[in-house]
Amino acid sequence: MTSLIGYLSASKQALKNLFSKPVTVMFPAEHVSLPKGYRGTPVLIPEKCTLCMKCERVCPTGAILIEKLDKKNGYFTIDIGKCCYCQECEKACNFDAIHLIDKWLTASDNKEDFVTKHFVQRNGKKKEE
Amino acid sequence: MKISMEEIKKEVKTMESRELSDQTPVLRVEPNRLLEEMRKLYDLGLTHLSTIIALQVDNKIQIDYPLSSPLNKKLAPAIFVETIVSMDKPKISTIEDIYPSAVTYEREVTDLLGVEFIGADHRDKLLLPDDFPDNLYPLRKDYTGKELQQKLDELGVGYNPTIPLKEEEDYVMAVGPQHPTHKEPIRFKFTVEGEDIKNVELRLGFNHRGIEKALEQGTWIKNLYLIERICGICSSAHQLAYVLTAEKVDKILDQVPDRAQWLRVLVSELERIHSHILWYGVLAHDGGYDYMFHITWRDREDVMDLLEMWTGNRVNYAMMTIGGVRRDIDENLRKKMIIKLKKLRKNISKHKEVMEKEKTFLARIKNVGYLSKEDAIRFGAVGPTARASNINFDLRKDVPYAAYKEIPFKVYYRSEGDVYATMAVRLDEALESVEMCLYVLENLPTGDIAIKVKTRLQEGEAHTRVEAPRGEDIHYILSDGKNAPYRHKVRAPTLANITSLMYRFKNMQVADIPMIIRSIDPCIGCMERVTFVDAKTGKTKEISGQELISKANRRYRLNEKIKIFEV
Amino acid sequence: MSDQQLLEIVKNALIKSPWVSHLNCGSCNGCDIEILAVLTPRYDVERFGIKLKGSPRHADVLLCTGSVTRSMAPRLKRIYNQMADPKFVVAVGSCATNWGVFHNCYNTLGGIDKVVPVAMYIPGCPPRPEAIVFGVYKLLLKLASLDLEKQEEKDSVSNLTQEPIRSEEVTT
Amino acid sequence: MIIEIVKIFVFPGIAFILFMAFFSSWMVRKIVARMENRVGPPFLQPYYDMGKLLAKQRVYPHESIASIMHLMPMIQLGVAILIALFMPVYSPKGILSFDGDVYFILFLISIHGATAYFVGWASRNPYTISGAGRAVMTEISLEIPLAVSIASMGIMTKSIRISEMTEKLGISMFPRTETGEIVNKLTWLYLIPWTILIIVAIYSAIGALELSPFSAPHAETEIVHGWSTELTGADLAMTEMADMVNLFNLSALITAIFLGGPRTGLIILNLIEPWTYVIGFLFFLMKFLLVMFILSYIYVLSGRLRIDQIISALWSYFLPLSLIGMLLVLILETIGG
Repeated sequence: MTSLIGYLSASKQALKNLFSKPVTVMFPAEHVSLPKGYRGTPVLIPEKCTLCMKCERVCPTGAILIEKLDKKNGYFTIDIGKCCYCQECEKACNFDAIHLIDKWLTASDNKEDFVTKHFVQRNGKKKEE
Repeated sequence: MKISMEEIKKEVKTMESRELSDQTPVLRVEPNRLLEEMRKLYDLGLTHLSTIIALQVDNKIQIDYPLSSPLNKKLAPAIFVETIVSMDKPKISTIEDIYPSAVTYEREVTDLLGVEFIGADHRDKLLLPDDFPDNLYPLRKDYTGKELQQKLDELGVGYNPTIPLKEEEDYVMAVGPQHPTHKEPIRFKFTVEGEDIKNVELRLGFNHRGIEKALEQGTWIKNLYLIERICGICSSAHQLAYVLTAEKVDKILDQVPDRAQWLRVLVSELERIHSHILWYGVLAHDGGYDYMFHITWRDREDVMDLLEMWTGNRVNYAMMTIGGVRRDIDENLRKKMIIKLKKLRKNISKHKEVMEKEKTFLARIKNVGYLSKEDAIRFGAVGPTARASNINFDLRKDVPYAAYKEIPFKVYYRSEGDVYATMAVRLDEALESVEMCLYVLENLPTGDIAIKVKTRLQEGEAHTRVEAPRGEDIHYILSDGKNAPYRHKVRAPTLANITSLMYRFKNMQVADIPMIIRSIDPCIGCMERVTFVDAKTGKTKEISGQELISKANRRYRLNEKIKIFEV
Repeated sequence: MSDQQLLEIVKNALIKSPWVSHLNCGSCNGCDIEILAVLTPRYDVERFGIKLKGSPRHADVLLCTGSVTRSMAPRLKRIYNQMADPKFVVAVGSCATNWGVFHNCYNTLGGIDKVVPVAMYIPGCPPRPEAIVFGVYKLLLKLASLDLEKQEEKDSVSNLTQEPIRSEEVTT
Repeated sequence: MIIEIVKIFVFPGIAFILFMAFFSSWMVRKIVARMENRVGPPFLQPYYDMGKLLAKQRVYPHESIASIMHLMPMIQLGVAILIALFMPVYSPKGILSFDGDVYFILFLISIHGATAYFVGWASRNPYTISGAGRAVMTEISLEIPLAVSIASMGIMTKSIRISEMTEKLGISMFPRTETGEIVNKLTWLYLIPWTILIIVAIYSAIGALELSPFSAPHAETEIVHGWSTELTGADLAMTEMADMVNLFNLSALITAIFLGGPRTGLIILNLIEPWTYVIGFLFFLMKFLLVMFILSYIYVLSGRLRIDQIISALWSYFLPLSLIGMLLVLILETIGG
């Protein structure tokens, strides 16, 4: 009564909502569709990598770490617990070796789960640790 | 009456005058004449002090005061007043009597570079933690960021500080750093009597990370993403200001393709829409009107979807890059965007209708937190806060950047000056932004979206002022030709508005606190990106009775019993 | 009813009704607005019984964002101490997990786990609201799979035998 | 004897009251959620919440008075359940009933405000103290309009006993001759004061429940959680449960006094005894849900008023309104009686 006009303008919508289906997406039961080009988890394709260090230099967070054993071999580490998902590494890579895929449900109780370490051998076979 | 730039230059006695890379005039004055010249400039109409930029050049400290006028359109582009002081025991007279908003900026400079301001009476820490060591000034070039970090870790700053268990005085209500009104850490200390607010004190620095120092370690590309994370809500405004400044420094601004400039406008306006909807949704939540909070945030998801579809992330868009933008819009996406924006326009009109009518809610926001036009100018309010106090000033219109010159839009301003006016201005602006986005999408020029830029920029300095959702956002860059800036200064809109905020609590009640704090749309993340150091550990300062009285008188006269930044 | 059965009930009730409180320890607001967004109609976490509480005294889960600044570190510790057992901390966002983009900033300490023990990390910059929901959901799954026969896991669920305590900490 | 015990402890006694309390709490949350276009909590949510809270550790802050903080929530719950025992659920008579029980209930409702004050005071926290002050101020302001509106209904039905007020509602205003003709020609005019009084009563009930627009004592964005900020574990569970039971109480009170409770009204059914009770219970439930819906409707569509606005609204708006209602009743009684 104190705000009858105000009530009327909002109450129409409220009553409509009451008898209509909620807009809630029933995650996790319902599938959530991601748009094309979503910047998700960065993933390395070790066969293509040439250990050129370009992505490590460009990474703003230090999520990419390359340890070179010698000229041809090395370890390539990605820590998504540090990553800021800026896609600079994908842009910098001349060999299409690193991609941001649409994987995004990555929560874990162990920080080590976020670290993926690849053994990279230029022109060689892939070996994963 | 309306004076032009040339006449101003004649009026001021300068040592020398030069220009920045972006043709901004710099008037260098002698340190002991600063106060006099500033007063003259204020009287000539340069009433707005954007920030104070201080930096170490060799063994001297250079201090710049960018001045502009919100009322005289001829003087809307900024003019720099510069002065240089020596490094050991740097001293300069304070200008807080002329520009009250300078208090925060001066304290920032004191914390970060150790410049003493003669005549200012409160010089405790503003941004740095209480246990930060004395005589350590982060922005001086003595240490790099990493070295400073190691040194602070050795000293154990932040590990074992002392916080008082309880306020010693009675009737003190602390809001923050953890409080449901404000999700971000900031601390207001309210002295209350029953429900009335008698006094308010503010402590900043809980969100101070030291980004400005870190920027000096990055590269021009890495810095893009650190700048973006100054604030998650106005990320693209900061990025836009940064890339525009960098392009000015590198003198490639006119080579940037048109399409890139238009897309920059599009992402800025989409961000403004989401930020404004977020703001009035949270305002409704603060007023206990949760229904509107849910409805507005439901409709906000539409604009978030648009941004996600285009940029690939919901919050940090990473769209800007030096020389253009990173992602193009294809025909399919353009059509989708137009459909969604039209739906959004309808929804925002519905919000406007409800929020401007609901009486219980209006009772909470009308005549609350009044700020007059004179005060808004005096305290340097910016953005929607100033426009709610009857100041017709919008950087997009008055100092156009990116493609704003080519896009028609209207600037909304209101005369009420209360929280209701800030809400009404933002509602109108959100609607106007939807119109602007539609115009951009329908008239998008064709062409490239970016040009190639070298990893090192030229030497030079420049500044840019950008209308972020919260108001004027100023970035200043000095480049020495290396792959990182020599000095990068950021002043976010909230720091400009916080001075006027303290005066809005006068004669208000405890229940009004959330609404008034909300009225300037505070963004603490933005505000505290800077680096500050100074700590008085164990030292007690003795003040004689006479001094105390004169100080008290001065505070009474200047601030009308409301203390600012007394921690 | 035995102690074991009672604990089982408590565990189930806790899983169905986790009340969360939120603390910004120096983040960029990105994660904070996404945490607020999970309450709103599109995501609506109330269907899991999750409620956002202002007072840390009422909360079971503390959602922390941001790399801890030197000023916030003692406050974070204090707010953690104010909470009643059983309590869990969730680090939301990359900078809360492992310092992230602020690793060069001198006034930050690093991830949340440098100050208080963390039960779940949610990387992302910022994580999508669904990812936050999923993180909390995964924490609950972890609780549900706890084996109450083991003493240390039993302790993490409940302190039923414990006397009420008097906290030295007061709410800020 | 056994029937009495069953009545007190099972139906319509404590077990039923707690069920209804949890149910109404869930109802309000669900209606609010659906109006906001959300899904809302599952049906068993209040049980989970309470189960969890009861098991949580209790923490008492530095310098607080633990005994008061522990005792007062229990008193709140006890008082709330005591009020609930007076509510007529299936027959016009509640479990407890005596002359003047309406005023006894009003007294018990005001105890809630007093206990809230003590909890806030004992917590020694600026938020709780502020919340406690607001709780008491709201309580005092709403008590009088509520009392006046209930008293007017008492005048209308010429009774001070809930069961009689329920039974006589309408009947005393529509006195009929033996042939069934209505004696008093003014009876339909009673609807005017009745409308005014029920509006006042509903708003007062919202105030007593600390819901919007009168939710200042619990204002989350201003004073965290009002007077219950520092409560933990079982203490918090007790206050929350007391709030839930009070939600049932006030809706049931309005149902009983203004809407005739379990009375079936104009429908005249000649049924054997247990069936009149079943039908009565169903009618009670329907009216109860209607009141609940109105409460949550007002709650969801209004913002939170400031405490001074609450006081001025209640004293200068709802109190005169209730007095006008009372005056109209008295005039009608004088002319028509």
